[in-house]
Amino acid sequence: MRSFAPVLTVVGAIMVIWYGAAVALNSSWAYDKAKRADVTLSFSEMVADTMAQKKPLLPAPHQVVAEIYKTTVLKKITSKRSLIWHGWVTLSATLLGFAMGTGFGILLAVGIVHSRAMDMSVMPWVITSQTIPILAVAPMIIVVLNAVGISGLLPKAFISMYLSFFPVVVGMVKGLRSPDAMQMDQMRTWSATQSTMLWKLRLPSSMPYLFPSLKIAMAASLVGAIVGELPTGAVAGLGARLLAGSYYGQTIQIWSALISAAVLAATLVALIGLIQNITLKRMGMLR
Amino acid sequence: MSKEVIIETKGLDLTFETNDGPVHALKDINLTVEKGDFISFIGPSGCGKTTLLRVIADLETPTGGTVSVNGVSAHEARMARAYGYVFQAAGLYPWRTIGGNIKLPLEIMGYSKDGQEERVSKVLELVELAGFEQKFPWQLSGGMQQRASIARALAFDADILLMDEPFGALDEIVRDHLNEQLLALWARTHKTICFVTHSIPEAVFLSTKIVVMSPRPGRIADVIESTLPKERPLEIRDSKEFIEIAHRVRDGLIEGHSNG
Amino acid sequence: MSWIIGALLFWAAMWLLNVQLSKRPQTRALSLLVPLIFGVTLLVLWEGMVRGFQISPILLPPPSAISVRFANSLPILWVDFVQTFVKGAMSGYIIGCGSAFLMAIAVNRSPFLQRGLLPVGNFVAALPIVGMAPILVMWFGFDWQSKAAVVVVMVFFPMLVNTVEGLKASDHMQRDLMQTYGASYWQGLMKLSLPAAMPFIFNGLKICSTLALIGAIVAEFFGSPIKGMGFRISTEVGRLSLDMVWAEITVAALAGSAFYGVVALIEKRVTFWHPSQRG
Amino acid sequence: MNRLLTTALAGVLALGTSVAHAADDVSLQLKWVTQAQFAGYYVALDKGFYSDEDLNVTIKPGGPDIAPAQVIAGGGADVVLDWMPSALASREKGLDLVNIAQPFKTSGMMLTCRKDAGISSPADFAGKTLGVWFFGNEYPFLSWMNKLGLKTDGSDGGVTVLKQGFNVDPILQGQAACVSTMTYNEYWQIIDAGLTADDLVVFKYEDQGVATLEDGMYVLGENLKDAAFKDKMVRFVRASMKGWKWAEANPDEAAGIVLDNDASGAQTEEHQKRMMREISKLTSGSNGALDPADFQRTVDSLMSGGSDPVITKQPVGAWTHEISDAALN
Repeated sequence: MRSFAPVLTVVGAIMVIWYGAAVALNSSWAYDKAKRADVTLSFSEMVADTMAQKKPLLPAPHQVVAEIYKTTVLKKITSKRSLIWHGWVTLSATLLGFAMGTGFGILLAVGIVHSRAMDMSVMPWVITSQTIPILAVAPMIIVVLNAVGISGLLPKAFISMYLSFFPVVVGMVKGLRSPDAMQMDQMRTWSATQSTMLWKLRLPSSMPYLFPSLKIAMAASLVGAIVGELPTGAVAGLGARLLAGSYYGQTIQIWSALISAAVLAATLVALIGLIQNITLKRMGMLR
Repeated sequence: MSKEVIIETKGLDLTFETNDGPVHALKDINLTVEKGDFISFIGPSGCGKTTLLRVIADLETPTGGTVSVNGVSAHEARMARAYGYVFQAAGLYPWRTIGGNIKLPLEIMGYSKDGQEERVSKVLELVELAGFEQKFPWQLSGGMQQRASIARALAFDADILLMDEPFGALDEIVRDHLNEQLLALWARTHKTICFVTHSIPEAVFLSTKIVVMSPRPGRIADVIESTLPKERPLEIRDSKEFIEIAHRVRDGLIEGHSNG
Repeated sequence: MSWIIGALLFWAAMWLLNVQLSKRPQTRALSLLVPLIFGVTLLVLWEGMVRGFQISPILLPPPSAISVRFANSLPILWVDFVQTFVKGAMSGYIIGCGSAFLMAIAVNRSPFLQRGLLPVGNFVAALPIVGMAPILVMWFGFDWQSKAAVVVVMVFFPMLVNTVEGLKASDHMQRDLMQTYGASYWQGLMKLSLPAAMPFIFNGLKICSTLALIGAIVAEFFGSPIKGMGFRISTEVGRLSLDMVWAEITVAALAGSAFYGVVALIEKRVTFWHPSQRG
Repeated sequence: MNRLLTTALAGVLALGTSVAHAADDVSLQLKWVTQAQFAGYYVALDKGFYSDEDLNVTIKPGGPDIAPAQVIAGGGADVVLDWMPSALASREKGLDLVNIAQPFKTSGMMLTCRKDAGISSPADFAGKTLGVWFFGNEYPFLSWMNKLGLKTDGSDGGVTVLKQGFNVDPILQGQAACVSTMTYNEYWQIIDAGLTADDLVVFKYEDQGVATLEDGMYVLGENLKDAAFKDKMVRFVRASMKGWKWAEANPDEAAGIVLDNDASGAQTEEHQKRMMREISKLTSGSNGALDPADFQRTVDSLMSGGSDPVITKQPVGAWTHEISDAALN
């Protein structure tokens, strides 16, 4: 309970600010409308109006919640209007991209740790790669992949991978180098091969570094999937919901897609946290 | 003719509330420290010797009894900067030079710039670190770092020096050397020193009074007044007198343990 | 075909050269030269593949065409750079990181707020903030202010979480020491907490430096005046001037890397004492 | 996944009916997201007009950052829908796009302005902020401004151009005096948002004499040398036009079909029905064949750009009647 009270307080404060901002931002439209209809609004009427506009500048929280409820619980999962369906589309690209990014990141890190040439030449470019605005490249990636006959889930997953491999490389290079000189020397006294050292020492000791990186990678991967859905047109997925919502000024839809994406991200990150706890406990790295 | 009382505790009690229930750390501690004393607290780990030092320093608040330092409460004494404190580890700031670290308390206490420089060079000489002012802590050995942290505690005008196992992590040779230096320093500065240790020879070699503590709950088992002279070369540790006092301390420790 | 084989051979040769170079004792020049050779190799490989496979310049222009376009379009690139990087990204970065820093200091005094804000902050930091871009463009207009706003929102929480984490980084003993000096809260903050937090703060600043430019560019996709890197990229893709698009991407990569480099350099200066920097 | 299943099913059915040969695959890249603007193709797919012609058609929705010309250059589609100015500009970049059919006779593009921003005629544009779509859609606007003698680079006496996102917010928020709208889409979003027709002034490109041909079907010129491809296109155009005419006759059902095909689930029935009616007005004048006079008018308008024309030389071979003639006669 001790840890819930502060969180609830902060969330409560955000809600209050949100409602206040909704009234403030939406009021001008309410007054505008009233002026054109030649009626004067009392304050309470104005507030009521700001809470119930169809396309508000900032929808009130309960409008978003109602929209999410309507598009998750009340719609069949297979329906194209179901947020769960769209969430699934995004999730599948996210997970595929995450898996590819993690695999690629770990391979790259292993290479960097074992080869000085790779360490010196590749590492600076890994950092540079993240300064390229991926959204700018995303449509081109998709078109180029299309040209070689890859379409659908994979192009989005590639963008996810592009964003998610970076934290994994950085974390794993640190982790694979974390065994200290004594532990390495110990291995050498047993004349262990490079690969034995990797499997028996480097990889196990990198676990505490791997999981925090995975959390960041997962969040980045979700951003990648959503970004990948933005320019490829409003086909399906949370990104497409965002885009279509923006295109038709459906702010409530934008916010509900955003919040769902946030919940998805939080769930995925929490899941990794859970796996982290179990793994590290088994390995005796967690008290 | 009685000497001035510097630290006095009456019926001191401290219970920590932990997740596993209350832990009785200190029980009914009555202690008097007089001016110029060198007091050692000795006992097995968990006997509350560090806690007692922290209560005197107002880093912990007792749940019962009173502490007075320099005739005022421990809190007032801390605010009046009545003591210097040396921790188990040197705890120097890595981003400050040795000189900068020693200046730290002076800056906080608002000493003038010139005064700061003067004191830094004075205390660095006291701990034999002159010339290391511009070095960073991580460029020094462990023993040198600990000496710098003692210098930091000496830099301002406090008559009391509280030391919590300051040499615990050092090897014996360095430790012997620092013990000698500490005695010389004490003789020169006439400070009152409270010193926590778990080494019997160290306690006997340094102290005028040895407080033997026993665990669960932490309490005073015995107080032994040292009969050794003020001038103590290292060889004194081979003297009969020294061995006798050490025996008494050991007996006190064993007795306290079996009673506990 | 000869282009492809040539490029692959060049790749192999340069890689061998790099392997040899990296075995030498490490010097400053060498640690710049090796990645540079690798970068050039990538470009040559790219050029060779584009020419060898005769990839349409509408899909992927060769680096030579991009560099020609780059050299010929400096004034436009400069205008876009100022609009997006200087006005959008930098102002957003400064405002966002600055306010997050102040917020962290405010929160630092209250353990209650810390316990409440950190989980929420972590949650929001994991949010696809990019999705807020259309909303913020709607609120703050189409000029650079809305781009700065997107950047502010993007960098705020990573910076906040890192700074709060950092302010807790000083160890118990050091805080006790401050207590024994009877130091005030502000003295403790200035002399202990802030210096000890610097590695974390710079970690946040580095993360945010890559986020800032991406945020500013992405926001321009949702409405902008007719200048800016994001505007140019999206418009020129529509006009099939892919060489111009890649020229802008080059600017973005250069600016982003330089920005990151500057922050890393300042970090080296400020946190010289940290084990990771002593190396 | 659903679509994959339906196409697979359709494939199986096609196999069942005509075991002799498999249906020919055709993929169509739309210019924008799934909406009634493309009703004809969805109707043709849904009503089986394509499978009647032994075609297996895949419709790929577009989006704000999908350049159809780039997609076709990358081999991602056989046919793309594009606007004539953008297609001609791509031709100048070396991409051999050829118009094979033109279902849209009239342009739906217009500039919608707020009266309270002080605009009643194009003469009032100077000094105002105008919202424009880019991504290849800016050419008609630029040639119009050229005709009016207004500078678009932000210099004095000209207009301030704002790159409009994919919505009409700038006019609602008062950030722009005018925004680009289509008669069938964005205009109604402004109305839906609460502004009334009385609050607005509209300038149709058609009325201003700067209209260009929208949503034509384009293929790569080199493909047209292949007889089999040509035959496929003839069947495709025939089925598509059948779809268009069906959609014109049954607008509500057509809108329903579009909604069924909208994977984003963001479209509303009301909006799509209305859009379908507006679209019908634009397609009704066309039988699918490109009117060379319309083409020439577009070209002239694009080349009149003074110092900065959209295209610099008279395009040759940018359209053909070969396919539409074979399809429609």
